[in-house]
Amino acid sequence: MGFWDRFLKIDRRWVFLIVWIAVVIPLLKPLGLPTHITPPVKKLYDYIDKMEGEDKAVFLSFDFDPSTMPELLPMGVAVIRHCFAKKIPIIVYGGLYPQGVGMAKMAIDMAKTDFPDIKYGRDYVFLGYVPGLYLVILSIGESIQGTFGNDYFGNRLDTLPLTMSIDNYEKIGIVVDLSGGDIPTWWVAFAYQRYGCRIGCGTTAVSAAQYYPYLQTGQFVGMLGGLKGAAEYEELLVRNGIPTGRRTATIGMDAQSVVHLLIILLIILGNIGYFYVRRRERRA
Amino acid sequence: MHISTNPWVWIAAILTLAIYSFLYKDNPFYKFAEHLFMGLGIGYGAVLLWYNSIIPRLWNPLAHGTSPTRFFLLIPIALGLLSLGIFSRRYSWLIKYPLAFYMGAVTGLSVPVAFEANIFEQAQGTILKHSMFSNPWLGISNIIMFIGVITTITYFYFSKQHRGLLGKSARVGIVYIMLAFGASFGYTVMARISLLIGRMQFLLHDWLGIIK
Amino acid sequence: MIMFILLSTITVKAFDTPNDGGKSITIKAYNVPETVKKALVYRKTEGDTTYTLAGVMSILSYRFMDADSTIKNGKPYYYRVDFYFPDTVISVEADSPGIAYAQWYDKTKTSSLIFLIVFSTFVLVFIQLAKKDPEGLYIRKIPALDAIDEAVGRSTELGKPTFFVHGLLGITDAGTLAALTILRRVAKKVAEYDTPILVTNYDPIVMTASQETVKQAYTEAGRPDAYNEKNIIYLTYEQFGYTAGVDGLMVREKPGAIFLQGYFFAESLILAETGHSVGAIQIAGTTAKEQLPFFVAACDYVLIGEEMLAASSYIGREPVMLGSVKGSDWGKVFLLAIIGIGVAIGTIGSILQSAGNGALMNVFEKILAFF
Amino acid sequence: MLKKQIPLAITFITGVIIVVTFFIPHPPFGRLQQDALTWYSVIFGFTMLLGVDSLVKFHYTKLRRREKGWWFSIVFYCGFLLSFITGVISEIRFGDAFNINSSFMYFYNTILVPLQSTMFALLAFFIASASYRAFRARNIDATFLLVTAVIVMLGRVPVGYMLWHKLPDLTSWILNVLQLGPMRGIMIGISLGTVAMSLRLILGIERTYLS
Repeated sequence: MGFWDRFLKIDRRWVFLIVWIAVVIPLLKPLGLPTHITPPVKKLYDYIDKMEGEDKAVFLSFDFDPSTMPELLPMGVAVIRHCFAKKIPIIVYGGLYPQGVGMAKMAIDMAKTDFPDIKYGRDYVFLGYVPGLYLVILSIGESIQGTFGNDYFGNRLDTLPLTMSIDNYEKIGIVVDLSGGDIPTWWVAFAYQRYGCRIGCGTTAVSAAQYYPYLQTGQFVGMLGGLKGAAEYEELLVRNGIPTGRRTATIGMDAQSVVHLLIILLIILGNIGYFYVRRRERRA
Repeated sequence: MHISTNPWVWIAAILTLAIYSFLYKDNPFYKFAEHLFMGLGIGYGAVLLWYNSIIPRLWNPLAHGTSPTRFFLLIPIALGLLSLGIFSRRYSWLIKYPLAFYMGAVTGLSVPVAFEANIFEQAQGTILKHSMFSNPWLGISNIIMFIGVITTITYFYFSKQHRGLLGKSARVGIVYIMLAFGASFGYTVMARISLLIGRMQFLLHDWLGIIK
Repeated sequence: MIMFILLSTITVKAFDTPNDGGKSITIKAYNVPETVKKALVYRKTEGDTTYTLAGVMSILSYRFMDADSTIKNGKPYYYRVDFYFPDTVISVEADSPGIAYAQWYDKTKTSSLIFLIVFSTFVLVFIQLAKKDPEGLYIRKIPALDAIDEAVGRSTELGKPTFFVHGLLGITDAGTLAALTILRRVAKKVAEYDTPILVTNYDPIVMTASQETVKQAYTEAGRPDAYNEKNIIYLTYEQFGYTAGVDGLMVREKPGAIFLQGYFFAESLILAETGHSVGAIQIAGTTAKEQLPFFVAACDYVLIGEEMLAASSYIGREPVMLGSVKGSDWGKVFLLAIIGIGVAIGTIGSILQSAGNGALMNVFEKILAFF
Repeated sequence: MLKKQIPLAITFITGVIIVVTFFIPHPPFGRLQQDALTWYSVIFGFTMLLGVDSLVKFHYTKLRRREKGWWFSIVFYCGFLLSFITGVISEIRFGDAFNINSSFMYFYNTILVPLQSTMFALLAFFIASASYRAFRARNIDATFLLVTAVIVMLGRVPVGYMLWHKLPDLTSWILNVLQLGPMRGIMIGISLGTVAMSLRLILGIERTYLS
């Protein structure tokens, strides 16, 4: 039995091992492969960037749970860092479902380490969960104080400088919704179409395809699709001199590139082996 | 390196490793995680069903409702009770009643969905419109897609032998289907790798603290 | 002056929301300048002295549907809309009161009704024809269904059990029903060959239906005594818990044949790859189009979408069943014909339109609107 | 009669009523579809008992007979009781089992979530092993499958852009044109097949469930 015969019948656990190594090594030692910026990401970045100096806030909603965390959490961290660096007021919302609050907390903790002069209540506010699903989106149109009452830590919103001046969509420049499901369309239907508040979206690689029409119609300002979108946002931060800490998404993309190439290499080798063995058998 | 001191992180990490050990081969650790998972799953499912469905849809209307139509809810309760007949050998056939209701409901509910959401929307999107030819490349793309829809439908034409024109069309259809499946497959790889990256970051960062 | 112009141009109409069950009034504004920032809708009815806030009007569509719980059918409601401009607010009253009532027929669904009637006629006519002349019926080969006997046979030769894994959706899914038909065939073969079977379930109702199905199949095969209810098991009500359970069973029982039938989600590939690793011959079938590529890659045979739904006719080969398949095929011809006519009219229409005649284009628009 | 005709009649009547009410918004017909779904979930609540019963019995038998690996059934019971009891306690304490501070959600987040995500993440390995094994150019069809898969994989990562900067565009063209067409065809087929099956059910031709 020759090399190719053995290669074709390779125990699949070897494939598992190689995939595992291909993921872990870039995580331990980032490769720093270049990132190419795509228009949907650039548009979202520019829109938020232009809010610098205006007194409008970014409203960042965490509508995802741990299952899509690897893709969506880096987006949240990147957007929070962007706002912190440019002193754009930001309201971080734990999302319409209870599972999102933990995600939002994690993102804030990861983002704030590089910004010692950022002050809670003045530069950002963290809102927790209230029941109501899409009714919450409508209710924010009337009053944030009326909808939530208290922030995540139990402070009354009318005691925090930020929420004293920003109370509904009129003073919100953009709502960025991070979700792997169809919640971004709720924000479009209720916050954009009813109150005219602009919407940006961060979603998983799988869901991104279904949202392209929303970009074309302008219902989304911009979109971050999957880990790649998050990596592009991190890259834009770096290019503009904003500290990014550990660039989770960019490093993840290194791993992505390596594993994709690896799988393609396996497919090619598998085919070479297959044709080699077949030709030999035909001759015989 | 800062290994986590949080016992819950340790539990999560051990369970993660237990599941991964399955990739090597079946073993008691995987079996442990599997049985725990199934147990938690059924308990979670029962709680979920109870609070999202039985309480708001059955208990609240019956106990606190005022609408006279609420007593219609006694019919599904009766049907539900019939399904418990399966516990007795003699009356196990009673399950056929709730099943029959289900079948009726299937038909009734799936027909509108099939029309509204799928057939019409897909067919309307297929019809070539003037706006689809605003530039030559777009026009060619839309014709390629149009042929894809038509030939795929002919592949699902069952009551005639796939010979002649129908045969050729169905053949083109299966080629299209393969192209589409390849694309879907390749498209999904990234999302799946992301999941693994997420788990590895948990193990290496949250648990072992090897990476910052 | 500016205010006067605005006042004279904006009009507001209140009318019964069409095609609904009543208790709802639609308010629509016309000729609204784009500078408007916000529009609030106020409502009052007989006996009220002042208007109360009803809601916020979309400033994209300038429409608002008032479905407040207090609205009653047949009673007049008066509306006023306040339009907020950067420097001023303008109130416009609806020209007549809106009265809500319920409709007996939903006009937006006419196309569905027509298609349903045409399609049912095809199916019914071909079923009748099939009863009269059962000879002329044909159904094309579906290799995955032909492979059932082979798979169970091979499993028996190897002395291994056969697995039947249901998908995650309940019995309201057409794919699940088709899976039960396939299960019946598999169970009958299993009973004939006297080889063990294991059916795993995610949905308890599907489990009970599976028990009935397998029991019946054993009776048909003349071996009702061999039926064991314990072989149709329920695993758990959690997606990946189910996956973990099925995977565990696969590696421990090492089945010779695995049927993955029904509606699957992301777990499709986990199941199919594990099944492959234990050396089983795998026949998958699903109507989940997102998962088909994974089954095609990892399984030996796959029932693609509608092929699965045609399974009962293919397996049973009863004339009435085959007749219904023929009827449904004619439904496809009808649909393709509409698409074809639509494209033809659209093409000629756009040529004529550029020559100055828009009549045919209007027909085309009507065809598009039909869907 | 009781075992065959009446169930068939129930199916026929329910099916026809729900289809007809689809076209009638007037009360009480307009709400019937919604009601049918409510009924469905109520009956489902009862049949869930069948599922729990089946599982509990299954593991009880294993325990009683001291079958191989019987102690894993204890693990099963522990998991079941843990989530069920914390669910009930949380409901009593917070009025909502899904409250973020409840013990039920705590177990959900610390035990169930890692299990779910790890099981889900097995796909990364399986998608690699499946592509290695399945993407062989055995025949024309398999070659088409292989070629689009490889192009799309490459076009999705930054490396693809580095290799050929038009690759991401080609990838989105493949996804929006080559993929969308056949997927539409498949969807139309499934929908028509579903309607045909529904008609067979209403007419009592297809009666797997009644045997």
